Amino acid sequence: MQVEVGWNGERKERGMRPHDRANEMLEEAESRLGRGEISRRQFIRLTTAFGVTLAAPGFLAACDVGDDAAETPTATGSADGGEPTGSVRFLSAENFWADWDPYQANALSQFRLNKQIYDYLLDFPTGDLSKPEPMLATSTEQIDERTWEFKLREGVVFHDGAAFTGEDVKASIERASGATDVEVVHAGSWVPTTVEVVDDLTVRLKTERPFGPLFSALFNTQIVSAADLAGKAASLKNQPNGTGPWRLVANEPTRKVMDANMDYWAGPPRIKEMIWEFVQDPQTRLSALQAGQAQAIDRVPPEHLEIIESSDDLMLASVTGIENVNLWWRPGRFELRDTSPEFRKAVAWSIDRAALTENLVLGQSAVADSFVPAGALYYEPQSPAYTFDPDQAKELLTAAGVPDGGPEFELWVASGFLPRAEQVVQSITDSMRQVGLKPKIITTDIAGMVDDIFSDDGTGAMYHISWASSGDPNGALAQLIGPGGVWSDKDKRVHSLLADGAAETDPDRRGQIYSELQQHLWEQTPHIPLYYSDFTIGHTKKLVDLRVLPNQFETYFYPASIQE
Amino acid sequence: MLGQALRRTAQMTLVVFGVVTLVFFVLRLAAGDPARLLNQPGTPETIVQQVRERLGTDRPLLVQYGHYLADLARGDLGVSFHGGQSVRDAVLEALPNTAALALVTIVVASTIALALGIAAALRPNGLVDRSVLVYVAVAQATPAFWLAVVLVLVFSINLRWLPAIDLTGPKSFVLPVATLVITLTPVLIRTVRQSFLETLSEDHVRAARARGLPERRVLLVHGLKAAALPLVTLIGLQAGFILAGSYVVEFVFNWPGIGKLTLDALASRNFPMIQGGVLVAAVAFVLVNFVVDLVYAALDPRIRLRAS
Amino acid sequence: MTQPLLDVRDLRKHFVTRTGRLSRARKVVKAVDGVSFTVGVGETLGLVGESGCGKSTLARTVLFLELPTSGEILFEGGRVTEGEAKRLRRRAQIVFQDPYASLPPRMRIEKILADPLAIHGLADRAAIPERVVQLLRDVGLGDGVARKLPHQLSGGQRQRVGIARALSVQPSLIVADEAVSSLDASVRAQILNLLKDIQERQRLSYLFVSHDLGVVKYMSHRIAVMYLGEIVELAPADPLYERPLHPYTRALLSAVPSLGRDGRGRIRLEGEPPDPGDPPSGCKFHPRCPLAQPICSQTAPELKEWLPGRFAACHFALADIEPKPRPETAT
Amino acid sequence: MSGLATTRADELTAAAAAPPARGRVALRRLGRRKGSIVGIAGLAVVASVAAFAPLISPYEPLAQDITNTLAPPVWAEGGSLEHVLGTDSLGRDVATRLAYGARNSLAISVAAALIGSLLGLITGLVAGFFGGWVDSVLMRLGDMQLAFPFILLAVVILGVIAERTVLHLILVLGVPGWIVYARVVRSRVLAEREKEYVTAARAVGASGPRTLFRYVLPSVWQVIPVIAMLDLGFLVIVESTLSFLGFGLTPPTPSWGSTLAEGRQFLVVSPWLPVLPGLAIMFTVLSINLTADGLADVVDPRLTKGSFRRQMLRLPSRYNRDRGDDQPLLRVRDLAVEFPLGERVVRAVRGISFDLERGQTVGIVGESGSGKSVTALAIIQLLDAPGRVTGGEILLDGQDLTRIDRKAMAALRGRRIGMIFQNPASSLNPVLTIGFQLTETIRTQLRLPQEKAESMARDALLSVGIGNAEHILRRYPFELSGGMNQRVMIAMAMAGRPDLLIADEPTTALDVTTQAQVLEQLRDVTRASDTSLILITHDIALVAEYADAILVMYAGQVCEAGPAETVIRDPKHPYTRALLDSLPRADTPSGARLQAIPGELPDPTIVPRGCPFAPRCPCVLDISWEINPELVEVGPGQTAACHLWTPDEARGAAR
Repeated sequence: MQVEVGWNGERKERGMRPHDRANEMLEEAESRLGRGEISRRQFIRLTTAFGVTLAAPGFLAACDVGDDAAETPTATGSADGGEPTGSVRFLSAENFWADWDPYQANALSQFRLNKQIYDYLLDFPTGDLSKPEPMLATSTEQIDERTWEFKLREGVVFHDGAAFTGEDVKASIERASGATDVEVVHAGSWVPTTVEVVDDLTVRLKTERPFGPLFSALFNTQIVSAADLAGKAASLKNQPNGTGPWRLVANEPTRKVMDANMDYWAGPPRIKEMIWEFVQDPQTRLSALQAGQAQAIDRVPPEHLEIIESSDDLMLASVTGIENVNLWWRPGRFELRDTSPEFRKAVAWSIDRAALTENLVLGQSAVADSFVPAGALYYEPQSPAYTFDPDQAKELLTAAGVPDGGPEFELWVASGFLPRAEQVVQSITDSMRQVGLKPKIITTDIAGMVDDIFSDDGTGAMYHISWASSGDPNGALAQLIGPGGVWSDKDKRVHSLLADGAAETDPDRRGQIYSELQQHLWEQTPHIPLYYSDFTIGHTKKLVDLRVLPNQFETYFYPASIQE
Repeated sequence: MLGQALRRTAQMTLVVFGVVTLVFFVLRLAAGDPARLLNQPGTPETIVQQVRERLGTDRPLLVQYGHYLADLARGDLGVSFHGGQSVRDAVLEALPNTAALALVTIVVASTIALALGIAAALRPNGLVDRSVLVYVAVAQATPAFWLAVVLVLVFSINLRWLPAIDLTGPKSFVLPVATLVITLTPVLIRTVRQSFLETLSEDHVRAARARGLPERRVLLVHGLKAAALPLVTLIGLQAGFILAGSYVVEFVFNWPGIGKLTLDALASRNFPMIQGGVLVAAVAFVLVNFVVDLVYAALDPRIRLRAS
Repeated sequence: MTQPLLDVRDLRKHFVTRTGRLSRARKVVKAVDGVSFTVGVGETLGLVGESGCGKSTLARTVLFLELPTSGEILFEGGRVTEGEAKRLRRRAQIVFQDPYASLPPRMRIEKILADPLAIHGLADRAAIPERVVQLLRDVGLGDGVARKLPHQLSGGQRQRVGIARALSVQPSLIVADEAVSSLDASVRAQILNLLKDIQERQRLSYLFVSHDLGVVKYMSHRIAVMYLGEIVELAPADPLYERPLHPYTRALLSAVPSLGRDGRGRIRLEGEPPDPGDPPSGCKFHPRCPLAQPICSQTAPELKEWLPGRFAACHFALADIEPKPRPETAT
Repeated sequence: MSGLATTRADELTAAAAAPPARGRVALRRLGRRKGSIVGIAGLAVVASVAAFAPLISPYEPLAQDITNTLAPPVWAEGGSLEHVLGTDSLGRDVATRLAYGARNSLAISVAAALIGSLLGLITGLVAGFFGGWVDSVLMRLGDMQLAFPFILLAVVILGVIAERTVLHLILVLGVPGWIVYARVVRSRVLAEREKEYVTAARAVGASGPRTLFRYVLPSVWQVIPVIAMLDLGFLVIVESTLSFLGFGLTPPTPSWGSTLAEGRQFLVVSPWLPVLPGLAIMFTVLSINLTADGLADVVDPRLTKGSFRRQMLRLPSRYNRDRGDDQPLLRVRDLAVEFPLGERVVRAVRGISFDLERGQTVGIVGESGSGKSVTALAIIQLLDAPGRVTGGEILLDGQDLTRIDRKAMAALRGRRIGMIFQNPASSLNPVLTIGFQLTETIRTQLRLPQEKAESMARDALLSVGIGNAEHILRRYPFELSGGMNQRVMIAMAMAGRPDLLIADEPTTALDVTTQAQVLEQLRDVTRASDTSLILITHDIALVAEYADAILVMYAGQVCEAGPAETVIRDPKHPYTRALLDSLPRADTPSGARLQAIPGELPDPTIVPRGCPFAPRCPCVLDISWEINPELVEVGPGQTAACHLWTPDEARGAAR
């Protein structure tokens, strides 16, 4: 996931165009990875690029959807009658770093906002990227390895009253994928894709090369009006014009006010007014929820779970996030780690993951058993499940030639970033020290940590951080450990498997590739997977039908309602 | 009088100038490269460089400083690094909220301080005095953030009497103001008590009594007017501080003021926004103290008349 | 006539003050405005005048504790410049009015007395304690005082310490700036006598500054009367008190309440001393002077020797001695 | 927070002024305040916990037990002795964390206060002593720093430091503190620099630095501990606030701030987690502040005095009030006034008696400490606390002023008894116009409407010889000369046409030429309204000229009284005689030698046995050391308290 903040689309030609070859594609993706908005105290996950999903014909057939909007699970709105009522105030843990400039930002906060204002071609109400549901597209069909046809919904209008047509899809996809001559941030998770408008309600997407994670890309690509895209970008920055259930009425730096779109194609939302507001402090968010000044709050930290659970008025919506919180070794900083697999394994055996998830992280967190997060496509649990085994760790350390645990190394943790990160790292170092390892904790904010990771004079050897994704293994891994990724060990096997996975459109073959990759990584242990983190929204019990998904931490208020 | 005004203005400008300069350089020398921080990990140097160009942080420090001052002279505070909103608009939007909070706090705090301070001074070591001093000692030892949290817990969550956060109406003022008042009053009460005690021991108060003036008049006209002077100075300083940084209170109560604005900006290394927030705080500080000087002069003829 | 110990010539000390805390307007206060006098060896020159007349400023300027604006100071025959102030301080000392404020509150008496000796290298380290005891004896204090702090002493004792400090460098001139004004009557006489004794013993010269005419008379051989920065009359003590030449001196003397007099024949001065920052034109005394004539408001009178050894700055210094009393003053 | 920021900036600045007490006196004074004892004890507890943390802590501060997190403290349900104060979210022992936290918090705060005070002391000394541009630059820098929110500066700097150690916090918290100390030190240096001892140091040839360090510094540095103490309390809170905002010590290093900030999120689940460090902070800051208050008291004991509280005398009167028609206007009998000062008592007035007839002027003469002013204040019942009348009676037209209630006494002031004071400028309210104060007085005393009072005010000024009354009424006291102010005071005091006017050293602050004017004015107005006058002065010559009768006081007693002329011409008491002989006068012939009174004035806290003047008396008798002489008649209307005049055997025996 990339973020581009305040970017005005004036970027110069970066000199390198995408090519067919997978490695080059990955390098390109890597080069576009960036422009990321990172800040302390935001719970944004530094998600990587979107996965390459190969959609097989069989799958297509399976998920071919009918025309009838009423059958779709999302199109329930206020169809059962009644005017939208009430107001929902949602307190976000993450600042709104970006503006509304389409495809120029991939801040998590911006995706979550876009979801309320814009519609997408497909919807993934279960969070499973292999199970699309209709949204602006009523059906889809893969024509060949590079060509996809979508039937579009009829009678949809933008907030400004203009009718939705295939031209809008064309403008949107071509812009987002980088096919038109405009450089956008989203292009980093696409391959250039041209769109042929067959008729008003039929479009054909043609990817420049076989592109596995297409659905993952569509998951992130809101459909913007062609007229808007052709006009001045400046107005779109402040006045998003979507087809979604809400329209933006106030655009303040830390507060976004939205009004119900009474003409929404699936029926008007049942909540009249929605306010998204950034509140940095978890205790303040909780207080507001308890005092009835907010109806939903973001990122409930573990220590507050019990308070909400035990409350008569409040409840939790919790999922296991598609992100793995790892201890990431930074290659090139700590020689022992770079050269000794035994040492790496010894570290893996020195951590009590179960205790961490049971006692510290709590919620829906689960012990990590693969480099591909649970909930993502093609996830396969690996063995052995590393546990805290001091004897084995010490044995491995001796094998690595450092029975005393080796030299001191820096372990960085960002405060206010991941839930209870500091405690987790303190606990980890405690157990590491028991086997003789000598981690030295450096606590900083996320900005300082990222600066240290990527600058040449950084000093950290290991970082406690996570990278979230939409749910495709390509996104979870390619830019981290692919060629050019800072976490990459230049392992040729890893690189070629990643390239194959992105370019493969057949799900089974793709599955095999990622299976092999997961096994290989588990064996090499280039980094230390810890757990799949918890994503929990707290809200009043009066708020029903709230959709909380692990993919990009989607929090969708349609067709939720406030009960009296 | 004109010369005096010019002189004061020059002094104030100098102070504000010093403050913004300090912030400018502290941020740029200490806070790292915002372009790097704004970009996702692994971003190629070329892109980072473009961001630097866009933000203007690629230029030599002194050139940046010159541009900053030139913009400032035109009243342009720049645009936010995130989202491109005008810093001036953001600051001007936040300012009234902080000012309202400060104003209410000052009125409440000085009223309480006058009442308690005088009550304590009238009978030194009496029951009232001792109770007030206990309050002063305890209130002074209470961390503001801790107090704020406890107040919210009791009055908003358990009793549900008052809003926990935000500025939504008159009720919203109660808890933030209470927090600030409890942290402010110890100083004010001590000052009032002290200056009242001092005034009461002055010759002219004794002389007023010797002339047979009623005790109430001695206290309220002769004592209070002279005792009010140090309070005015102190309140001025306090007002400056509240305006400049009720950071904790705004943070805890999600109060949309300058303090929260600045803290949020600091968290995201949003230099223009931080600079804007600090600038407003510094200007507020010097202005308030200027006003205090005027009030002081109005109250004290010795200053008013000698100056003219 | 032998060379005087101190010869002050046309000394001026002007202060520039801002008129208000915030204001820029400036005002020049001529605290000492063209003063000349001499002090002979072993002589006491009394300097008398009311508050604000500049007598204390003059005393300090003579010792270069304030830098003169203009004029010359010759001491022991040599011209004193700013750079030679330290040499001057080796030979000329000062005793202050306030025995509470003029001693460093945190220093033991022995230290206070030893410090000047150390500064000027006047005694070996080993000899210092002995010298301190000697100094204390000279001013009538016992050894026990040496270990005490100023606040443990009475006012009289403190002033003795102040005198001992002045004596420590064995000066030839001591400026006594209201040295007994803050002492109670019964103690004041002790100190005055002590000063006289020391003068006899050590052949010191005094510049004795006071507002108290009785005290000045008692101490001084000659007396200078100051009014608004200028010397208006300078004469030996007895004749000055018997027949003052300047109307101001006359008024001053007659204002002093004295035992056995009921105040009849007192000259009542009108008004109050003018603002030294804005003195009247001509003779500075003319607005209050019972003898004032038109010329007084135009021409400032010189300090002239009207009678042998008796100087006065008045156009009509001999008005009541000469046979023509002017009708205006007859009432 | 903001309140405390100001605490640092300003309140502390006001914390100290007068030269502080020293050594044992200081300790004793400190010890007298219960608050400071509690404070010091509290600090001692905290300091020993910090110092002995490794010894008293049952666990290692970083030792975790992830299986036993959030254990409640021993008194709560489920608590156990294993973890007396429970455990935190990592299962660490809270008691241990707090003990070690005390270490870090105190180390940071103490070191920061030290750094701040040291920097401030140096800069303050330099700025104050050398003045000029150095001063300007330093003070403008200080202004900037005050205008710059302290917390923000700390946050900006700490926010970019990856690993915040104790040292970082010490520097960030300590260095900005300089300005507080510097301001105080500077203002004190400025005050000290004006004092004569500094000039004296220069006069004996001391160089600038020598003067600064040997003379000025010792008088200035005492304020530092007081400010540092208050600063310390502030720093403890700031440290915790920074932790709260996320800029405190890098975990897992414990400090109270970080434990509190970590614990804050558990406010509802495990309230003790934030409550305990919060209490520790409060306890410490409270102790610090109490100690600081005590210290400030030692440095500047202003707080305890200065109030006015009259107490009615409850002893029964020994005198019969029904005295018929020969009652004088004022009759003072056996008046005693005491000032309890700690364990000592100043017996300022020890049983004096005198009568004052209507229209008469009595001069009370005495040196400092003789009790003359206290007598005056006792008569008008305006003694400063803790002074109080402890015996005797003051009869005004037969009414005992020491035994009437506050209201009745207030009603007498101004109307029956007026008083004017030594320093006319400070006896008028500096921020109110002459007109306001005069009119207010007239309205109060004569119960007149405003307009009438205003015209009366003009007349009152005219009556004391102020011609341009309209102009003067609009002025403030500071705009007038001393003589003019004193006339205004006389006009005010006389406005109510009192029967008795007390003038306490009315001309001491005035020049000799003005003195004559004012005294004559005073005589004229009192004569005109047949007002009795008590003229209190140290100048016996003044009394000779202006009073009918004279009362010579020494050590709280009357030693001689009688018609002024007689007493001065033929003084009977050795003290009166010596006083007259020791006076240098304009008519003293040159060459004459003054008869000095040997010795010093007596210590007012020590009640002498026998005659108080005995140690200095040239004609002291054996009995003088034993028995305090009574006032006896020594001539027509003349009395003296001296054994020389006691009629019988005592005198004979001595001669």
